Amino acid sequence: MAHRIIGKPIGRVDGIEKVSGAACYSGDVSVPGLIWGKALRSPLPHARIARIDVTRARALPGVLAVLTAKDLPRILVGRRMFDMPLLARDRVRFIGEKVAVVAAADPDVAEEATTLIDVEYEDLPAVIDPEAAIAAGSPVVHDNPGAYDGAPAERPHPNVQSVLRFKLGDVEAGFREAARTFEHTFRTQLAHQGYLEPHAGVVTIDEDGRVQVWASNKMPFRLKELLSHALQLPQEKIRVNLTPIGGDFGGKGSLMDLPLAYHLVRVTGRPVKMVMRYAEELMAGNPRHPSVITLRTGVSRDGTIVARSVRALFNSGAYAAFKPAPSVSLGGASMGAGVYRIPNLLIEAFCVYTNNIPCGHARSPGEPQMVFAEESHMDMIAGELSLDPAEFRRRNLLRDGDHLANGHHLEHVRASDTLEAALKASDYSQPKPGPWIGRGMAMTHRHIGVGFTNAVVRLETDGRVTLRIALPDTGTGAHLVLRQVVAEVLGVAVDDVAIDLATTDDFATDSGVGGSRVTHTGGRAAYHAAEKLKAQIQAEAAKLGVPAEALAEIARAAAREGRTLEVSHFYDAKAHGAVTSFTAQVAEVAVDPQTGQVTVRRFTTTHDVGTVINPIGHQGQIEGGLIQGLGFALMEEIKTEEGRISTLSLGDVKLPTIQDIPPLTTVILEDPVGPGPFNAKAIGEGSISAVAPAIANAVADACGARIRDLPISAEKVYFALKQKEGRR
Amino acid sequence: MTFTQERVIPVERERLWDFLMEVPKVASCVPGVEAVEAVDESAYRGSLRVQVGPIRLSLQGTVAVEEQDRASWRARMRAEANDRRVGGGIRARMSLTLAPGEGGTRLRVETDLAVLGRIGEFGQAVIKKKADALLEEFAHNLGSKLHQGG
Amino acid sequence: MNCKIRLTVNGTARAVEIPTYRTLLDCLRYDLGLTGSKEGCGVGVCGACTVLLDGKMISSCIALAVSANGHEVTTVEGLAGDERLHPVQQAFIDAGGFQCGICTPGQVVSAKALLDAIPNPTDAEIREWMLGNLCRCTGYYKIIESIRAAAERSRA
Amino acid sequence: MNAFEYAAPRTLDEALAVLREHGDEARVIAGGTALVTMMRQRLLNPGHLVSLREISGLDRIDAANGDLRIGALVTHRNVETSPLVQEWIPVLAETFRRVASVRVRHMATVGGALAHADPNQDPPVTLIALGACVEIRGAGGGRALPVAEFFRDYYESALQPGEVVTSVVVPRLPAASGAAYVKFLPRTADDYATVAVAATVSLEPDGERCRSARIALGSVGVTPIRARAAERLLAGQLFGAELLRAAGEAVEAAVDPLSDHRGSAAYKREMAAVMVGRALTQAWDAARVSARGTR
Repeated sequence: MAHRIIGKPIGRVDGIEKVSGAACYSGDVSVPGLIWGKALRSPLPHARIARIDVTRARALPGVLAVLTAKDLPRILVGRRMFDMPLLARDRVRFIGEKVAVVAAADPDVAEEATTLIDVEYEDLPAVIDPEAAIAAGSPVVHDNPGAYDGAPAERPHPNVQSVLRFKLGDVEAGFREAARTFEHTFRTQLAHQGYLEPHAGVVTIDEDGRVQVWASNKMPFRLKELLSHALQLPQEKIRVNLTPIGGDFGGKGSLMDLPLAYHLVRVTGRPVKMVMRYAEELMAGNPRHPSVITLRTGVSRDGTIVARSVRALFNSGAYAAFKPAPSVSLGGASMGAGVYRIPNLLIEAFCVYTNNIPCGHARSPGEPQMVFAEESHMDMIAGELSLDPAEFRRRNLLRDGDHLANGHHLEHVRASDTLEAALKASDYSQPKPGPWIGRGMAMTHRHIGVGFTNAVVRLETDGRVTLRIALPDTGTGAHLVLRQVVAEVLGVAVDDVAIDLATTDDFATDSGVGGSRVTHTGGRAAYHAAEKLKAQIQAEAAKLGVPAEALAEIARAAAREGRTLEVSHFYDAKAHGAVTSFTAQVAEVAVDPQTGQVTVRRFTTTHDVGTVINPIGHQGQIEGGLIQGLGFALMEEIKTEEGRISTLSLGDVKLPTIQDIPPLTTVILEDPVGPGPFNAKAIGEGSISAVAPAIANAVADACGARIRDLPISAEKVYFALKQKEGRR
Repeated sequence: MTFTQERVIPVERERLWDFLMEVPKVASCVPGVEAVEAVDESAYRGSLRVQVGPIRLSLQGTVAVEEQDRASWRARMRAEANDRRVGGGIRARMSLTLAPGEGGTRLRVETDLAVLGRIGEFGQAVIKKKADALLEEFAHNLGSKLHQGG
Repeated sequence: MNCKIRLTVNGTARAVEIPTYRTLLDCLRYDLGLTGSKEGCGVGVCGACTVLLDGKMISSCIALAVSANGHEVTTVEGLAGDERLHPVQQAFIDAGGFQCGICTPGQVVSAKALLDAIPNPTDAEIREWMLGNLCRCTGYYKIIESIRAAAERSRA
Repeated sequence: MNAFEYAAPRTLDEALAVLREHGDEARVIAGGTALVTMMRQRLLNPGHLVSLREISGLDRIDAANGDLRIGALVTHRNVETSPLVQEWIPVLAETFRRVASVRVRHMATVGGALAHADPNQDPPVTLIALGACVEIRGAGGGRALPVAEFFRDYYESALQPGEVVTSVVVPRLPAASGAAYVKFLPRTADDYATVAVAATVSLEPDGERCRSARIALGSVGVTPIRARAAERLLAGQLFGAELLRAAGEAVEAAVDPLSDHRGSAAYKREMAAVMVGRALTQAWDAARVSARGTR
């Protein structure tokens, strides 16, 4: 069906404040009397706090408050599992854990004061490696994790946070059927989400005694709940005000420093701002989990996968607090099954406590790790079977009626179309342009998120429309998408639909942003609200005997009777139709045999999507995720030495630059079967996960070096080549 | 980080041992050490000025002799020191052993060093190089001092 | 240890008393209330704090305000004319050259400086000039498109 | 940052006087890119900053009897874009062009880069290969030092307390010579080098045989180094794979890299040999072209 506005390449008219510098992020919020909070962090990975002396810090001119754990209630916080103190009490568990916090009018004075706090530590044995952490007799990071609120019951070792399992069929029986079995182990690195806005927040208590919060947090209502618990205040005493968020990529859903800011407000009576330095983000943010993943696959004579077992160890660091899923694990583990029909499957994922930085969610949590392992494994098996990697995949791709690892039954499966389109667009079967050049492919799929969102649509007396929502703008263009949906339904222009950003006072709840959810939940809420308003408008028009297009006239007529034409809709999607979105990607790389340096010569990404609402924003999501995947594949890594982060700036941890991006071909297979408005699906997490394995497979194709641990640095390729050729 | 360093000091083992067991004397051979005073018979307080890369550190701390085993020519020491201004410090466990070496006594120092806070930001490789340079100078000073019959 | 400095910010003379250790970025954001320029990495790498000092782009997060005493500063707030966005700003909107927007003030200030220096840049010149402005959202493709479009627009 | 006094004297003598007065407590600031970053990280906490920015005459690039004199306050961007540098010593312009980003090159100064003594920087490598001299002023007067002897240890230079870098003098290449700067960037385009090499090659009148060569490396130890042993191998030789291999081996023996996030010591050592081969190849080609031009 032809749309007027849906599918049209409308520019980012939602971002005029962003290009003009007027957009007010949480770090830009200013309220009269504002002061600054700065944290002192632990220099040791595991130690008992014997003594803290803050007298010299308190004495520094300009210092308004210094707080340690003994000044705070014994509250543990978290997003799902509540195991993290506001400030370390008795014991520190990672380098970078907060042990004290200072308030001063001048941020540099506050920072200076933190250096005047004397802390006496008694070292405790630290455990850094996740495999060592779950060995018998290893140091225990938490004495009794089972006692924490939200802690999963199953705990094979005190350092295990959670065990996540996916089962299909009978895996032992499956392996007995197999003609050959293959087992490979892979590792992925510690990596930051890379948002350029460090966590920032402003907290104040207004004249009515209510706590006002501005924070870089994408789930305002969940934040209000978590704050209510952390601050021991009823929810109605807290208001979260929405601000634009300077990059989320999964990382902006926690409390971070907000409870400390509140306690500083409480003791100083002044509004408090806390902004993390980027060095603090790198030592104490909530980065992507490093992983150790072993896959074992049984294959029949004709190259059909009959069984697979997967064991994933996620190094979760010192606290589970940053993981939001009820499983206290990473859903991406289910990608151990790849995009393949595997009758007998067992996936087990263990999140493990160590004395490292606590990890959290990052764009498609757990998937880039698991898809790297799984899709590299697929190519290695194809090689052993002397099958073309594409052909091996063809023989095992999911089809209609198949089940995912989580038991989800699938329809509209376009795995095969997506793969073939990628192969064609990338000239996969054409001769390679030269030596040391290789091509590699990888596939993945991503579900469409669920959740619940409120929307209020109001017809103004000037004939324009206001859409009231409480979804923060994380940059994806969701606000523009929602305006397009409302404009389409009501037959007005996008410019005639304005967003009125609500606060947590204005709705009962909302699941917020994340998990490839917003176009679906926000879009449907806006869509149904707009449909209701349209019906009202038509009724009013009939009453007045004017055409339904005479919006201003209709609104004014209602206004004269003291009525506003306003409707609301609460959309709650607990699940949706059995559709997912497939991705197939092909990398063409050149390897420099003298240095091992990998250059991506061209990259092809193919996506099976629903109705595209805004092609510019849709393509932007693909390109952004893809380059994050490229960084994860080739250069991004937070390095540690005995638990201490040794790369504490973006001069050392490198993110891809404008000179590091490859020529890109994008193929979109549009198939309007999604649960979103106008049958949209999701795109935000579709392009990141397959990049690393596509490149790893291309590197192996180019030079025979198989890199099993990310990132694929020139050095790893160089020494792999050297070993392979027995060079001395 | 753990590392082992060895130097031959051109004096006989007994003299070197007796000298090494007197912390203030030894300290006078460590470049940058200032104002060493005894806290008790086995522990001492002092300060060490050392430059690591661009930063001039003034480390205030203590050294404690944890074990003296003349029979096996082995001693263990523990040092802790902090620099307030820069915000960081070091924790070191050192094991010294003396063995006969060509032209003198072979001093073997095994160190388990933890570098805390901002000082660590330069990475272990740099710290290790600095430690090597320190021991080099220390051994040299030790040699000359003992020859003056210190 | 405070000091009085005079700056011309976006064409307006400003006098302010600040501690000597105040960075130019903090001075603009907190002493002068111009929060358009952002602090990202804080070490001069990411470019979110890019401003023009006497017409040349610099990292205001590692520049001391006192060192800018007597000089001219242009921030993102100074690009648009009254009622009209700068062509670079408009191009970033039309081509989708931003998403979250935190790096965008630095991007548009750098792009403006580029087009002032090279009105009709090649892609290679765009990539060299913009190397110091990191963006985590867009993957840069649409930033390059935006700058191309802005160049064409100002040619037209 | 901690509190400090800031002085911006108008003459070098005033600046030297302030430095003498405060000794260890004082630091010189020019572009400030490195200094302010370290102060923000609280690695440096000076009580006094002495700015050279208001001192006139330090920001010029002049011809000085056939050589180039580049003032301490000249920015990297100025060197990169100077027509005089581009015409006389193109490899120098190219080297400065490889530093970080245009924005940083607008701030960072030639004198600051030298005084900072970071072994991972680009300019010192090429300055050493070109046989440049650094000019220094102190209370006791002026002195000059080959850049090759200026760097003493990790972030430590030959500058004495109270001394200031005033300029660097760079000789032009003789006839029938070529030079190249090779920066190995296996991660991102804006990174510091994993290994950097600058090489100059001067040919005999036959336009083929090497008369003399200079090789300098960065990011291969606690200071940038000059690879004299490798240089000696090249004198009197004809270009060839075997010669490059020998030079590479001599370089591997000369470097003492630090393992870090840009590569292990072992990898940097082997890459030093590879990059020296590439730099010599480029320099030799350029020398041949220059030789043909002069004949």
